[in-house]
Order: sequence, then structure tokens, then C-alpha cells
Amino acid sequence: MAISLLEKYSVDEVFAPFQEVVQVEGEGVSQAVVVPKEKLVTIMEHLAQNFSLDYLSDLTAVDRGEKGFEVVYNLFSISKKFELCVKTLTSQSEAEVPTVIPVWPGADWMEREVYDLMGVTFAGHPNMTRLLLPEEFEGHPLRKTFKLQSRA
Amino acid sequence: MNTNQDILLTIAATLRSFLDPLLGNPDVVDVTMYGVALAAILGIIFGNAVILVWAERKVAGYMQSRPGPNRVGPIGLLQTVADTIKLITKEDIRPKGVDRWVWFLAPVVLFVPTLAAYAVFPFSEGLIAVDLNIGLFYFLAVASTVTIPFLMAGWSSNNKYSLIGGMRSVAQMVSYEIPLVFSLIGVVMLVGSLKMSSIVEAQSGIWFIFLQPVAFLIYVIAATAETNRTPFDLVEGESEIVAGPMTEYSGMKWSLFFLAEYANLFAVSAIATTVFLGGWQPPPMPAVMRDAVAFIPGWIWFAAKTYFMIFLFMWFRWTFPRFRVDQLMSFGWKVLLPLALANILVTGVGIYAYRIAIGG
Amino acid sequence: MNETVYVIAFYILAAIVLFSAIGVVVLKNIVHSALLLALTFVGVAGIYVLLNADYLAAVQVMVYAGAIAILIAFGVMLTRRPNMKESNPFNSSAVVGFVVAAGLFGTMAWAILTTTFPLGLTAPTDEISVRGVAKLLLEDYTVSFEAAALLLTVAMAGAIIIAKGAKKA
Amino acid sequence: MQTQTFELNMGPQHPATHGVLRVVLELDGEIVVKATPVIGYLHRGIEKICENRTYVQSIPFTDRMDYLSGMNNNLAICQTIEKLMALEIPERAEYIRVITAELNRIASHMITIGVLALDLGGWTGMVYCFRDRERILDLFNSLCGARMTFNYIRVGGVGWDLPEGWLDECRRFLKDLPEMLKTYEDLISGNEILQMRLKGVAPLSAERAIAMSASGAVLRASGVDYDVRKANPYGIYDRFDFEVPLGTSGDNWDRFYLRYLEIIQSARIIEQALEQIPEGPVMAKVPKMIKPPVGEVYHHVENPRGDLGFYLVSDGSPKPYRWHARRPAMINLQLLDELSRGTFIADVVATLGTLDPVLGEVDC
Repeated sequence: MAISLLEKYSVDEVFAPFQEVVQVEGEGVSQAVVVPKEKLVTIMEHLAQNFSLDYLSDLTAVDRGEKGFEVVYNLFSISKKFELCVKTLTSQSEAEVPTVIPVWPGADWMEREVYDLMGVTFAGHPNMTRLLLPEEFEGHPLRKTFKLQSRA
Repeated sequence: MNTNQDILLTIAATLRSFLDPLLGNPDVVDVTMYGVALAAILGIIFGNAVILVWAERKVAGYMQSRPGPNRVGPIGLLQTVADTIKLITKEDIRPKGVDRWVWFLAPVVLFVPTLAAYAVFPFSEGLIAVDLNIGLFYFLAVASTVTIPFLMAGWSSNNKYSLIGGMRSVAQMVSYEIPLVFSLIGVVMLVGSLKMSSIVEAQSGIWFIFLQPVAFLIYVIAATAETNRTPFDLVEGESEIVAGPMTEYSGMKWSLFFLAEYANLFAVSAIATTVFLGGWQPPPMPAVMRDAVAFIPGWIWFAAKTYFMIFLFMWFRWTFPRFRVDQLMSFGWKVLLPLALANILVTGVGIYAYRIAIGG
Repeated sequence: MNETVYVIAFYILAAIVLFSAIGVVVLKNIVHSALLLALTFVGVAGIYVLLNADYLAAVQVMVYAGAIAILIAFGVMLTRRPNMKESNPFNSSAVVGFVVAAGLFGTMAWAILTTTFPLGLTAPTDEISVRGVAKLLLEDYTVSFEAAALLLTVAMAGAIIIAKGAKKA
Repeated sequence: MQTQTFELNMGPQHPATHGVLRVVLELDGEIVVKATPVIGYLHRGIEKICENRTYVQSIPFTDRMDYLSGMNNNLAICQTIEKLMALEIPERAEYIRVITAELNRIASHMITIGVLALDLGGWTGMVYCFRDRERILDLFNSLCGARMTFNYIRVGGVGWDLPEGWLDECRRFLKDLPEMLKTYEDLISGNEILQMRLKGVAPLSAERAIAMSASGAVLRASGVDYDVRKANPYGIYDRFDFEVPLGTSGDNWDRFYLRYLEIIQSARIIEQALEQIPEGPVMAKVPKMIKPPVGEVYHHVENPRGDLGFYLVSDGSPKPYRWHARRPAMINLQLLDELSRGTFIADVVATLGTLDPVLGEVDC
């Protein structure tokens, strides 16, 4: 059975070098670590190398309205069977976080999908274009501001 | 000569004796009889295609444990008729950007060598349109031009799938023609003649499949490749290049490709029958039984053997997956060709040794 | 064969050969030229048949129409041109070309007219064409036949090396 | 010799792209220089639609994502919602879920194997796979009246109990399965041409597979022991004794043959479940209107195509605030470019077949 990394190690142990910037949010199944986006890649590298969270299960984003966009990374360790949810926040106006492709190349299409549907750009992504929607599509449908058109 | 004359030959003789007084000039009668032979060959091709379209589906159904066509007519026998009507009535689409004349001519040109090849098939004793001295070589020469229409269709369609298919057809057919020709040389060496009737008559004692088993194997493989059938159907390769040169064809033009495919299938099977399976002669059997089956005309034996070969090709098609293009080429050049050459060498040495042995 | 049939067949074949040969030179689409070249070869093969040289005719079809013409057409089709209609442009030396062709034609006509052909020496008999060719190639001219085979093998190897590109060691 | 590459647009209408996938191939002769998959032709905006539906209403949409493994998708979304609500479900329902999910996995793998054979030109193998898959679809049909879009697994259990005689029918299928597998071995995997076509083509290293977030048979073919049923057991999978087949080189052959081996393991699981299945209710007490507590959850299951995950955010209302699916087929499809480079056009088709995308899921 896989357990959360935070059940095995304390937050202090895991995030020793970044203690002051990391927050733990939620409880139980909702538990997640929130990191600032400036430190995102460094922390991710740290997690991948030192805690063998080598597998990026999922990458997505949530529109939190006024708070901005939350980019959610679900990590897994294939060898140690840990899981961990990491989040980072970006403001509504900026809507940009650094890419994690250097850590997990498989993030390529997931980031493009988030960009396509949620409108969060990933700085440093080699090909930041729409994935699913046509190039000429306007807007990002998964944003809460994007209203579905009613059927005629 | 058989004492009980073949019924088809009787018909031909009757026709000739009927035409003789009517037309007067014996040369005109000759030309007319060639016309009749041409019509008969066309009849064979079309009739054969009708049977084969149905038979292929039935065989496929049998191999895949399903009934196959069984709605149109008894056991689906009229399926081909229904198909033909569908194909004829279909809209004939000419895509924009095709090279009009070349595109239009390709399916027609494809039919010419196929038709020409039938001229030398010995359907029975004396039942052969033209018994050329170089019959077998004539067949090979004519068959070698089949590549041109595929190339024409592939290029003129202005479609990349078609072009790739045309390229593949050239590579494949040119490569497999060489082992095909070489596999037949062994037999030619044994007979000492290229004449179709001589080749068949030389097998009255023993069929050449027993003297040249390797050559037969090479021939069957190369012939599968020449007719573009699985596992060598790279020219069409529907899961890779959609339909190759035929991608842009529809309706009647497409059905001409189809017709030519079945005509070619019959052609290579007929050559296998002639060269390796004793042609029109009944299988080797004791003299008593031979007399008992003497009433069966030669063309029945010929057809039976040819359809057996066709069944074999269908069996291949519905069993094997397709080769990849590089595997196809290396198989042809690195396996089949050396094998065919070795077969020729062994045959030559064998003939020499046999001559010394019987020469004393 | 009947004289009339023979004459009719000859003129049809000659017309095919001539017109397709003209087409090879005149047509602006090089692929059409290449395909007409194949037709020319087939027509020439037909004339061989009329001359009772059926073996030569089959060789003509197999080698020229079945192999050479295909390779030419194949090569031409694979070169990409933006506009196929202008792929076989007339060059500016049409006049010079005409003069050279006329000169060649004149020389050949002169040669043909002044040669005395020994007619009716031997009538072609059954089987003689294949056997005769085989005897010539494998007995009288064995050395040159083998030399040609070797040369072709070397040429083929060379062509493969050029096509694949020599591997840098 | 100086040559030019050319571009070939394979799809969205093409016999072997498994739907409406478009692959832009840059070719040097027949050798692939670059293969760019273009997706989105089947995008229906399921994530957005589900944010405007209740939790229960989102279950049928999962049937239409990976339409070859609807049961597994139903299972994934229901378990995600249950995890969010901390719901316990009855034993019998758990067993029914395992049986149906594994049957669906067998059906899905049969298609994968058969369609790959078809892509390589072997029609007959495909027909036999489809014929045998029909047995499973008939079972599902008698269970829930649908052959592909089931909506049978519900939040809190399953829709209704098994019909009478269903378990016996299921046992009969399992009894016939070895013979079916023998047929596939004879017709498909035992064929030398097929092995020649697949072995050594498009290998994928274990490190690269992990880095690219590959999952399912694609990942395990490279030798990575990661099967969610073992690595992070959900439901009652920890009670069953089964093996996770692993490949060695991660080439097309491994990816293909692994599916064949997985069918055997799935059959083992079903056999054990059929022995252990208890009597009892099949539905937990679930309120009519499901309103999970505020929170968020990521849950993943082993789908036939890989690691299918759902990420749900609840704001306490009857509708999910965010409904996201991690689709294994889409993430595996990323590998097509690097696996195809340097291989032939025919290999692209084979590689695509072994990556096994279902476009309904890729585009979502």
C-alpha cells in the first residue's frame, strides 16, 4: 500500500532546505504541500532526487477564482511507493509557472493541456501551444470565467 | 493424341469448318479464330474473377470461423453480381490535381499484360491460344511490365500514399521477378524447351514439383510477391499506406484493379500448374485407373490444379501478417535469390551426372 | 501469316513507335516522356515479332519495357518539381539538335541503302533463336559474356555504394 | 546521394490510427525522421461538462472516454468519489467490481492484440480476438443491458446484483479462455513474421519510460514493476494472488506480448474472486444527493491502458468544483515521436498499436 511521503517523514525532514517557504494544506486524502512557484523546480528536483519521487502521476490546474490558479502535481515513487501532492499558486493576472520538463520530461503534454484548457503558461516549455483545441480557439474553457453556451 | 477428342477442341474445329466456306480465305479464318480465342480468354478472366471474388470471401469466412457471404443467392453465390452492380453504379470520382491521362490509363494498361499473358496458357492438349516456342519466357516478359501501370497510378494520383505504393511496387516486383525467373530455369533446363506444351508433356512421367521442390517453393513465394498478396501486400498495405496506388480510384476504375489482381492470381497459379504440377495431365496413377479417368478432359485437371494453387494463395493471405519493406527486400535478395541460384547449379550438376550415368 | 495482315500490323506498330518517340521528345512533362519511352520499346518489340524474332521481342519487352523504362520513370517520378508541366523544357539548342539528328539520319540512310543485305540465307527454324543465342553467348563468346557480367556486377556494387553513401570509418 | 525529406499526413482519416488521430510524419524515403501526433479531433470537453453535472451524472461520461474499458473507468471515478466521501462499500459489491473490471481488461487486451495483428496485415487473428471478446460483451449485456457504455459501477457499490446464472456463465468463459489463448498463440504471437515485425523495434528504456510518465503495459514492458493493483492496491486487490508480467527491452514485442500475459493474470484474479464472492447487499447507504465534504482527492487505478487517475475538487456543493482525468492513453501517446524516429512507416503503425491509444480517452 502506498503511503503519503508525509506519513513516513515529517515536513521538516523532507523540506529541510526550504522550510520557510513550504506550507502543508488540507488533511487526509486532501493533504498537499504548497510551494512558491519561484522555488518550484528546485524543490521538485530535490524531491525527485532525494526522496525518489521519480514518477509524475498527474499534472493539472484548478481555477481558484480570486486566489489565482493552482497547479497541482501528483507525484509517486515507483521504488518506495510514496505519494505526494504538491501545489503551486500563480495569480490570475500572471498565470505563469515554471515548467517541470527538466525534472520529468513526460510533463510535456500535460502542461500543454493545462495551457490549452486553463490558460496557465509554463515558462521554459519548448512548445507552448494548444494541444486539444484548434489554434484559432479563443479563451480557455476550464476557467470559471468561461461560460458554456446554452444550446440554442 | 487422345482418341476421344476434347470437347472444346471439337467445338473449335466445328466453328472453323463452319467459318471456312463462309469467309473463304483461310487467313481471314485464322484471324477470326484468334478473335474467338481472345474472346474466350476474356471470358475466362471475367468468369474467373466472378468465381474468385466469391471464393475468396468464402475461404476467408471459413478461415475465420464465420459463414462468409450467404445473403445474395444460395450460399451467397450471387454476391459477386451484387458487388459488380454496386461498383458499376458508383460515382467515378476524379480527384483534383491528378495527371488526367496517366491516371485514367493506368487501370486500363494494367489489364493489357495480364490479358497478353493468357495467350500462352496450355489449358489442355492443343487448347492453347498461341503455343510459342518461347512460351514461358514470353509470359515472364509480359508479366514484368505489370509494374508500369502501378507506377503510373501511384504517381498520377498526386497523393503521397499512392506514390509510396508505387515506389514499393517497383522495388518489390523488380526484386522478386529475379528469383521467380530463376526458379523456373531449373525446369527449363530439365525440359530443354521454353514451349509450354513441351513443358507439360515432359511431365507425363513425373511432375516437376518432385524433381524441383525448392524451385516450386521459391516460385510460390515469389509469385505471392508478384501478385501483391499477403504477406507481400506492401503495395496496398491498407494499414500503412491506405491502398497504395489505388487510393484515389473508385467505381469502375478501381474494380479494374481488382479484376487484374484476380487475373494475375489465376495467371501465376496456371503457370505453377503448367510448370510444376503436370499441367493438363492427370496425377500419376496406375494404368488401370488412368484409363478409368481418361474421359475427364485435360482442362478439368488443369482447372482443378490451378484452383488448388489459388486456394493455397488465399490460405497464405488469410493467415500471415505483412512483411516490412526492408525485411521484404532482404528476404528477396539474401534468401530467395541465392537459393534460386543454388538450385540452378544443383540442377545443372544433376543433369550432367544423369547424362554420364545413362551415357555409360 | 497473311501479307495484308502483316502489312496492317506493321503500319500500326510503326505508327505507335514513331508517334510515341516523337512524344518522348516533344512532350513537356518528363513523366509522360518516360512513359511513352516504354511504349516505344513495346512497339519495337512488336516489330521484332513481325520479323519472326520472338525471342528478341521478349527480351526487348523484359529488359527495356520491364526494367529500363520502369527505372527511368521511377527515377523521374521521385524528383520533385513544383510544376510538372514545365519539367521537360525545350532547350535553346533546338536548331543544333535538328542538324545533328538530320546528319545522323542521313548517315544511317546512306549506310542502309548502300549495304547489300544477304537475303534469304537461312529461314528461321523452330527453337533456333534461343539455342542459337545460347550457343553464341556461352560457347563462341564466353569470355566477353563473362566480362560483361563481371562489369555489371561491379557497376551494381558501385551504384549501391554511391546510393547508400560510403560509411566514414 | 542528396535526398530531401517529405511530409506525410497520416490521419485523421486513416485505417490504422485507431480513431481520429493525426500523425504528421516527416519521412526520408520510408524512414521516419519525425512523427508529430496531432490530437483533439475527438475533444468533447468532458472535464468542463462534468463540472456542470452532479457527481453521479459524471459516471456515464467516463464510459465514453476509454470506450473499450468502461467498467474500469466507472470503477475509477466511483472509487475517487468514495475516497473523497470516505465511504465503505459492501463486500459483494467489491467482488463484483473486481470481476467486471478484470473481464473488461481481458476484453480490452483482446482488442489490443487483435487490432495490432490487423495493423500488421493479419486479418484472421483480429477476427478471432473479436469473436472471443464478444463472449465478454454478452456477459456484460446480460448484466447491465449495455455492451460498451455500462454505467454499472455506482457510487457506493454497483447498480444491481448479478442476474441468475451469471457467475456460471462467467466460469464457462474462464474455462474456454485457455483455448482462445492457444488460438492467439497459433495465429498471432507464434507467427514468425509478426515476431520479426515487432522484436527489437522501438525499444524504450526503463529510465526513459518512468521519466515520460508512461504507465500500464508500456511502462512494464520496459521492466518497471509498476502496477497500481500491486503498487497502490485499491478496492480489494490486495486479497488476490497474481503476478505482474514484466518485459525486458521495452520493444514493440514486449509491449504486445505483455498484454497477452496480462490476460492470463486477469483470469487468475477472476477465478479467485469467483471462489470468494460472498452473498449480501451490493449497495452501501448513500444519500440521494451526493455532496462530498470540502476537499480534494487524487485516486488512480490500473486501467487496461495504464494508470487512470481522477483528481476531484469538492466545494461541498452537489457538483464537482474541478473534475480532472489523468488519461494514460494520452500520456503514453507522447512517446510516439521518440519511438518512431528511425523506424519505417510500417513500424509507426505497429508502435501506435502497442502504445494502444483510444482516441476517446486521449482527447477526452
